[in-house]
Amino acid sequence: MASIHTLHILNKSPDHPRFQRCLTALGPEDALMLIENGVLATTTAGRLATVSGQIYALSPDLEARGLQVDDSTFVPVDYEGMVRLTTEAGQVISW
Amino acid sequence: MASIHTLHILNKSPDHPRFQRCLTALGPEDALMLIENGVLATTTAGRLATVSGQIYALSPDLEARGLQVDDSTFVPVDYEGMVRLTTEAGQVISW
Amino acid sequence: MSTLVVIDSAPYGDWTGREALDMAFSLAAFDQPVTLLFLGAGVNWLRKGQAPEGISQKSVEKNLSAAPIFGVEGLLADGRDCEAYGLAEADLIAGVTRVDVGSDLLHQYTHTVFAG
Amino acid sequence: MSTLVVIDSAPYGDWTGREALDMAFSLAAFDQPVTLLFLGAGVNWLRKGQAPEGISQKSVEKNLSAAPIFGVEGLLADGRDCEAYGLAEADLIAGVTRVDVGSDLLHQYTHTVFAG
Amino acid sequence: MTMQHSEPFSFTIVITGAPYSSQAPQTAIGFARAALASGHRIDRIFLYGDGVHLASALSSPPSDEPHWPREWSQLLEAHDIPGIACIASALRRGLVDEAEKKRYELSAHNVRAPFVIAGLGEWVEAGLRSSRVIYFHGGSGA
Amino acid sequence: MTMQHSEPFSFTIVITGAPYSSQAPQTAIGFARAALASGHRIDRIFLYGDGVHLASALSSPPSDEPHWPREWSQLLEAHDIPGIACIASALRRGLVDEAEKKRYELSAHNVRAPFVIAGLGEWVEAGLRSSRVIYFHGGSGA
Repeated sequence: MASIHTLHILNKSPDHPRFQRCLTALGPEDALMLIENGVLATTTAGRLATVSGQIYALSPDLEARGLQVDDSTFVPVDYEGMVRLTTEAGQVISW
Repeated sequence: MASIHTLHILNKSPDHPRFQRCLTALGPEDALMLIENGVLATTTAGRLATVSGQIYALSPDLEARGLQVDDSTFVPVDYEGMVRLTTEAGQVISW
Repeated sequence: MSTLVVIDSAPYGDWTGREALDMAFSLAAFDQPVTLLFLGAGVNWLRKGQAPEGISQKSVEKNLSAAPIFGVEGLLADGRDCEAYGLAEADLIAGVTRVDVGSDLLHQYTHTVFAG
Repeated sequence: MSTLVVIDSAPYGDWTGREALDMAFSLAAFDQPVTLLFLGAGVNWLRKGQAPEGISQKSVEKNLSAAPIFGVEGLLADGRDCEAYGLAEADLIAGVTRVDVGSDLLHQYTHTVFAG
Repeated sequence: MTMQHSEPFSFTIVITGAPYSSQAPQTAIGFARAALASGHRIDRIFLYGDGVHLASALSSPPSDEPHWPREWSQLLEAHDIPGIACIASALRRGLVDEAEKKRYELSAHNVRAPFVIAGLGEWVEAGLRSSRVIYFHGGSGA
Repeated sequence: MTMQHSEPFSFTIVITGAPYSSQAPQTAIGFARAALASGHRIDRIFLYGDGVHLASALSSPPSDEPHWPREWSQLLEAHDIPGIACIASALRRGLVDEAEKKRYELSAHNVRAPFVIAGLGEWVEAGLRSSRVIYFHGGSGA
């Protein structure tokens, strides 16, 4: 497994100013973890097009909002998977 | 004094999604009252360019944030002035 | 008097929308005309197939389906926002009317309110 | 360990920024390296001439001027956001460094935190 | 229509933002004082959502900061204005009066007089009776 | 690095969003349970800003909704995890323990055990001691 420099946890909907700000702060060795309203970004075509690192989405939040995701773009993870990502990343930033 | 159809009270900073939404909902006979973080829009050039009605800004909020405004674009009003506007408008919407 | 209650925040992430729904249901319970309008991220309230058991919340989809029964006159949604969030007609719960949101719409109501 | 405390909400409208400042001052009080970064509407913290008496709040400009004394290592502000809010160099309080905010900046700190 | 000739208005003020989180209670009190000074009536104050925290009897800000719950209580008492916190918003958020304390067998009550707890019916009535209902929302952080 | 070979981590969880206003306490408890189930340690929970409302002893949600303050209290007690509400955030927002009740001569106290009130020093220490400090913020409405 490739190591993650920084895991960015994003709980804001794509309309929120902090959403776009998080994307511009993502480095090439960083990963993005969408939770809560952040998972709505899986429906807004193109909003995440600039992200070169892996994008994860919390599955209970996807299911709550009635969203199915394309596994080739978004990796659904459960709470255990989210915990694992926080241990694999060098640091974690919650937006 | 020209009558105001709807007075829109806007307390969000220009970065907030509800800010832009309020602007698109402004009719030609409506007026805009900037309060709290909304008064920051007096500094963001062009953000209010589409507004055809009168724009008011609450002076204690302007002063708090260190802002001076161009009176030809923005009419500073105090709390009494804000009260008067709510009585002069046919209806009031707080965003 | 007729009231437009606006929901512009996504479901489950915060309580504003639920409290807006309570406002709409209260108006209806007192026989006051009321319509719900979904804007911005709020249009995600209208997506079919919500299953919030995994986050221990109650389905807002179920809450909303009770709106006509309680006497809420309409469920409106901003058409462009539906598109932005990938909501085609087939993805929406029943009874939603897509609209253009501007002063023409708002001027049809005597009150327009947000819950927060 | 060095911490970047981020303020991205405007002063006076909410308490998040004040609580972020408390975090920064606490770190400094315990001799931990800390830097403040102002982003988005948060850059309005840095405008000279704030006079919040009319809204019965304490001046955040005064709070901020104490930052170097308390041991906060730097006050950074996103350059583009300063421009967007009409903040030229002369409008800023003393001691602010304008920066480009991206992964290069964040990677210089072991922790990056928001207060809410 | 100018102020000189206009009838006094009656206002209901709805506050949905919490003190020490949003500016809503401050702006609302500035508005309320100005409305009273201009000869208008305030029918009631209705606290909704996070706004219910304004009715806290336990809020204890530093002594050099305004005490918004106390300032609001004093204004309501001085002008005999009813202050109502929405029951559904309040119970979830841990604001309870003596009756709710007993009903839910809680250890304490914490609603500051003269605020009382009541349902959204009070808000519906406000829309029918007051000439204007003015909302003061939170800033939502951005 | 895979889970099988990694050492257990120690976490501090910081919650800045209130229950019944934000999803933060819910997501955080899902994360906390998963961390414990994965063999990691949770050093402490720190409530900051609006997050302090999670320590309310008086929160009374409808019986068919989760009681987040109670669920959190039970988790903390079951695993002997310290739960701390920041004193400055708590006092402003009307969350007080017995000591603060006496000091400020208030009518009641309303902090739910095992939560205690303490200063930001606890948070500073968390940053030094825990392998990870994970923040759960409010959604800020948008």
